Amino acid sequence: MVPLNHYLILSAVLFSIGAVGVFTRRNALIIYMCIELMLNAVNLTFIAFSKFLNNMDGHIFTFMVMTVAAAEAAVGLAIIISMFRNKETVNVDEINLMKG
Amino acid sequence: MMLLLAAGTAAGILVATTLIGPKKEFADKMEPFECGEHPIVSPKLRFSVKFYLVAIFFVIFDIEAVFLYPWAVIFKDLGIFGFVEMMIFIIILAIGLIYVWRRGALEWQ
Amino acid sequence: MFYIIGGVAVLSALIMVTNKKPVSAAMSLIVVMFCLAGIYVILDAHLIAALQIIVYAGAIMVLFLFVIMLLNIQEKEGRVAKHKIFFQFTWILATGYVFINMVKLIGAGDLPARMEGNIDGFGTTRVVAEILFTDFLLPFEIASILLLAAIVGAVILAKAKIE
Amino acid sequence: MEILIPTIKLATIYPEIIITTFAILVLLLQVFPTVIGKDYLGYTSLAGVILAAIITGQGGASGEGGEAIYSFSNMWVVDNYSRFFKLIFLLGTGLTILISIKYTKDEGINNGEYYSLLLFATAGMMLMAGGTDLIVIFLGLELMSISLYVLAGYVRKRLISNESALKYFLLGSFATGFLLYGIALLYGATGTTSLKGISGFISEASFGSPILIMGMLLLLIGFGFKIAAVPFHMWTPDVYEGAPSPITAFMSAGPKAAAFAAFLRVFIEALPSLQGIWVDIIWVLAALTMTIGNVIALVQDNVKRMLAYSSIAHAGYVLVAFVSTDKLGVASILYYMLAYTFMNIGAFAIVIIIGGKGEEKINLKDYTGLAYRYPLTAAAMCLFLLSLTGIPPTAGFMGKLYIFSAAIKSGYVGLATIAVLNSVISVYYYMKIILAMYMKEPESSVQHSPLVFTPAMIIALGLAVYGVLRMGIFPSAYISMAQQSYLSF
Repeated sequence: MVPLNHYLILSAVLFSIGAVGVFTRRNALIIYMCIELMLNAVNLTFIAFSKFLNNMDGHIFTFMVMTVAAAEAAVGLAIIISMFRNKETVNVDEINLMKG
Repeated sequence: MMLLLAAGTAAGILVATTLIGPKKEFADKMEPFECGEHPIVSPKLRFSVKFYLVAIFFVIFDIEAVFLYPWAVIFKDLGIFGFVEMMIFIIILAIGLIYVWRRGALEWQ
Repeated sequence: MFYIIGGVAVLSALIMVTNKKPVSAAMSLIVVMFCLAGIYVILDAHLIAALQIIVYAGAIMVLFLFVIMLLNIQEKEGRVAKHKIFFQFTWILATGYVFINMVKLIGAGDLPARMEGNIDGFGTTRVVAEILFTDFLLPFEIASILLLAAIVGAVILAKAKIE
Repeated sequence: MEILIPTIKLATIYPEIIITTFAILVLLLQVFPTVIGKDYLGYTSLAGVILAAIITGQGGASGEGGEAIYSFSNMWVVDNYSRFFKLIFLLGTGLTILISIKYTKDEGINNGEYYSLLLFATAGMMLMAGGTDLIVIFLGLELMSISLYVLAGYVRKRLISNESALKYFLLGSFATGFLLYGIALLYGATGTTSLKGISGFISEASFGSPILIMGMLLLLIGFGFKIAAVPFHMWTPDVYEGAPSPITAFMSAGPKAAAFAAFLRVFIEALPSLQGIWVDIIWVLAALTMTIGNVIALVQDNVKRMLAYSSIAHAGYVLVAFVSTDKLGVASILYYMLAYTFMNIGAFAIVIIIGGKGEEKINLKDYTGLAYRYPLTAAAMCLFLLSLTGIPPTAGFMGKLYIFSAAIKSGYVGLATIAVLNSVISVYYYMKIILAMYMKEPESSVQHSPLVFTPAMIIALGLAVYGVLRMGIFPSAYISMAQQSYLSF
């Protein structure tokens, strides 16, 4: 049986990859993909704990996290679309009219 | 064990072809194939937003369906309480559907 | 078995972050999703594994590919201005370092007492359903309102003309 | 096997049900051509807010005894604490609706979805305030944030509105990622997600295992993003400036209070025994937030951006009260939040009036000589700014006094002095506006279009002015209400 720690390490690594990705990438879409990756890493932590704590709350929480991620994806991509409609770029660098 | 073997051979062959196979990448060869003529329009054509809107509705109502799966499993034991609970869920999302439909987001022409 | 899948997941996550073309980044994210579904099966979370594939790999990634296609993004990652590279490089180091020892910390932590006994049918839908529709009634209804708000929001922002 | 059906006390969530039904009602009215014209949608949503406020005010299920009533398998509570916060949210939303009725007509975004999303955001906030389980708090937070992402980017043709929505979305969901990871680790360490369960587990178990501390830190980061404490405040100025003004007013009052409500409840109810750790962190956060918020505000000339930084500074002041986790501290936070809602939304109302169509006139120079042309508006703006600084007769002064006394009583004299110093700094940049209004002559070069006052706007301003003065001059009623509403569990 693989001890719990390994699952936690895997999810922490995925989470860190996602977080680093959010800071280094400039394409808004890929930034959101990295955030989606982070949410998946959190789901993995929930399921790992739920298995080792032997109670089912973890599954319910993952259920809810998935619906939230889907709703957020729908809204977020709609924002990116409306952004693209005005200005033909998705790069976060070029989107800084309001520096100050 | 069998799985490893199968995966191994498949990967092996793949790697072999990429390594050994002749690779000449000159412009014509890399263009998307259009029966010999040079492609006129770039294949990545832009398509309008309504395709995207339908994708969103698919995602949202897919989640609704996902909530129905566990409900169907224990429908009998829940009795009236479970039924009312799910009806509230369905009605709220039906309102979403009515809104979208009346708002004209579903037109296709 | 877990180590293989875990390794593939980490690898494809790395590919996704460092990848130039958005489409292949989305593809590698889908690979990550499938690996995670595999891990959930190892953890006997069958319902969640099936869900992960249906919801994440199925719906959300389709949305991503749609948007990538829609926006027809060709431009490559432009070369970053000089000082920006330095700034980003230190940034990567900083967050990488913070998270690595986070990983160590989490890995080392002692674990709460493991409650004995295994609920029969640990990950099956029936057990999940029982809890979901009885104890967790309030989150269930809030989820429906959340989806309604998401639909309204998406329509307003994405629809071509709003009178 | 039979499944036990939990007893549901529906009465406990009447206010939320009302707000949601009104949101849906406004949505359907927008879509179906009905007798109510399009421009009355604002008033229907206002009716919903008032009705919900009455129900919350009169105690709903918890009766006058004020003791907490748990329901929904103890995930939901109706106690004085949550009722007080709900009144603050409803007040904020009501004022925002009043302000935005004229604004939405000018900007051409006068469709029902605007109001229904506003009501969805309020429902999300109320869920955050009343939830005693991490799941309910998380879902409420998400419902609120999603509605706000869309509202921030509502004026589609204006590029900065889009840009602020994108920034708010990216950083908001990034913060949610951290918050979730914190919740996951807390769940792992203690086995439950209910706040009571967590505190029970920690008190008897050995002192925090590394997972618990890590989870708490991540939770702190997630909430830090939401209340725009300094290390995580980068998104605030851009989003506040880009979003339409009524939404900025709403964002600076409602969601900030909701984030504080959940932040307070989680840290005081669930993690009391880890106090040693998080009190010092919050001490640092408070000091940083106040100083940086005030200092940057000094250099701003765009009034909206200045108010954004001042709202960061005010988050710092509330963190000062957070440090003293005793009864007085919590009561002072409640009081300050109510005062803050009044004065902040009032100030933004004036910014909207002067901003005019398309919101181009929001720089300092547009306020020059306002007193000569519109003495009443200038006086109201002056009152709000004085209250934001904390000058005696206003609610802001009482709020700050209350917070500083709570901080000093629990021994954080150092922090209180920093806070007082910051108030002095803030005097300067608020005075800049007042001076511009009163001292400088209106330059003829800048053409001033006549300011339009709609009845709704006048009611909003009147309410805000009344609130600021009422809480400033005879605050006893509100203080006792706040005192009674400390976390009674």
